[in-house]
Amino acid sequence: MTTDFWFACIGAVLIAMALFTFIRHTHLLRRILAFNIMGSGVFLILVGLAQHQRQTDPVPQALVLTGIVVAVAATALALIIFRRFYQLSGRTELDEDQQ
Amino acid sequence: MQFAFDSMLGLGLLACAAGVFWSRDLFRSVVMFIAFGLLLALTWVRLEAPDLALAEAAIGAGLTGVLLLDAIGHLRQHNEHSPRNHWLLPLLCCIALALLLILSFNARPEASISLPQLVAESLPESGVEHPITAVLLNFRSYDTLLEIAVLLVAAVVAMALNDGLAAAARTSTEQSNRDPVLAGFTSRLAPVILLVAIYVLWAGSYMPGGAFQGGAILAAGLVLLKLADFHIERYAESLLRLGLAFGFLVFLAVATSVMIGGRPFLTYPEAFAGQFILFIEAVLTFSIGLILFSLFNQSPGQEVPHDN
Amino acid sequence: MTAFWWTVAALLLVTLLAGLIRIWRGPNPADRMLAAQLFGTTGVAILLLLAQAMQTPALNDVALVPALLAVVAMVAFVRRARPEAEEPE
Amino acid sequence: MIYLQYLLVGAGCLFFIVGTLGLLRFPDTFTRIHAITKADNLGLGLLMLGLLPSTESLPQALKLILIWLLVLAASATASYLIAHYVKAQSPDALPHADTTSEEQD
Repeated sequence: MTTDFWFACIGAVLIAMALFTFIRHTHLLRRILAFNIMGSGVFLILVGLAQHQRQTDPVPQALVLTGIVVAVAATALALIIFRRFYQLSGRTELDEDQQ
Repeated sequence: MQFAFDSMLGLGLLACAAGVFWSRDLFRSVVMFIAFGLLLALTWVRLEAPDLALAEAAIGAGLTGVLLLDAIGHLRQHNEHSPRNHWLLPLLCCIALALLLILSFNARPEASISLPQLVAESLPESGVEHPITAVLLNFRSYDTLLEIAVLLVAAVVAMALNDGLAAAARTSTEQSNRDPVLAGFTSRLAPVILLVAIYVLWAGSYMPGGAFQGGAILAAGLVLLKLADFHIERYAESLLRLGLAFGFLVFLAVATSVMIGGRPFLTYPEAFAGQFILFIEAVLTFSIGLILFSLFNQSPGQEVPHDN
Repeated sequence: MTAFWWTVAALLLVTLLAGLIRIWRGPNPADRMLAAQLFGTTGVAILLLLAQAMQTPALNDVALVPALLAVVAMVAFVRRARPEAEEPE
Repeated sequence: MIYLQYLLVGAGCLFFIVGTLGLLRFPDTFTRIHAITKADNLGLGLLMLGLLPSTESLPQALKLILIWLLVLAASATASYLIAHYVKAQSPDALPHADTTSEEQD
């Protein structure tokens, strides 16, 4: 078990945990958090798996670097939309999620 | 000892994620998420990706955490309603997904071409010495061009969602109570942050660093200034708005202007590739910093949310 | 020498992860943010040690960033976080 | 020289452990602020001193010192801010210290 492979496995578990939270919880802020961690899991798999059994690989690293910056922009936008939604409706969950 | 370090780091990541997911108090989730970001930066170091560690540290400490804390500061209550009742089927599916992913790691086919080798071979032609910068701004510069476009779109959407509200909020906090210690500290730290951002940008051509990391650090510096009640955007609003699109436009202009010389889109003349890349990176750093800052600055609900 | 750096880094990681307990237990938001502050400082220390242990001086640059920006999250908390409303709904 | 390095880094590590212990064991927020700002900054300083002889060049060494100074300044400000925040949240949190801390406000 190399370092790269170990962290790729951690990434897989993170994705599964985040997906579970995403399905189970309806609070939008928690969903944004879960989505972020899911993204981190994907990044870990991308870099870890590509470097497994080989030397460091600049191509997935560059891809993930773009991914990290896009992810923070997406998070910021999601938070802005969430806060506007909260401001207008006073709710933190979507309509179809209310029981 | 290396092994112990890695195992603890991995388990720490999982523990933080579990804390984010299963705490009822959302504020606790957010702080756990900040801790998760720092552990992730350490993980990138262990995966020998210092570029990613730089970006993660800058974004995690300076931006994501701030955005989340700002958002949660405007929620009336931090506790969540009870989650959904049906959980068994999703749980089983997610466990199956994790197992499937890990099993598939071993079954994947060997790649027929070795990308690291290709990059290493063509590195001398790229004009920079650091392979990741070469990939981002020369070999795969399409990705970077489109990425800055995505960021620009995000900033424009944020502005469209918030037109007028930010201005109203700004006048309402006109007589803000500026903390003297914080203001003094910020006014001394801000030049250092700017210097480090430029250093990271400059270092990108021969060692870990570059436009994204520099831009993230710059954005964090602007956010700090804003939090300490230095209203920079009031003095130079039109300039800031122009700066948002500047990176994308300059990149596009450079990319198309090489076509006049008969070259394909987005290929630089080899002799000047280094200068071209540094120029584009400098503009990108500036633009990325401004875009990320404006995504923070445009957040609605600076004033107290509705009362109905 | 390298083994020593690794040992110290692992020890520091243990203290870092122990800080998670304080984030979890709280009891009030300020305590949680304090623990996050501890993460910043200890993280810088671990990065410096890893720079020695892995023989990559570039990691010192990585350590520079959390040292520079650790305070930003704290400022955001102090300036923007409001206490929870008294009655829930 | 190497033994000195061992000693300094070991002592630094010890301070980090003590700081975390303080964070976990101290009874209230104000005492916890002491634990992390004092112990951890001293720990980082010792660690940095221990690492200095191993750096390759003068700029690297200066960078280490810069990092320490930055952390010192940031911790000082952060502890001030959080103490102020906690005091504003619960003015009666410091029953015995009211007379002394009033002057600073």
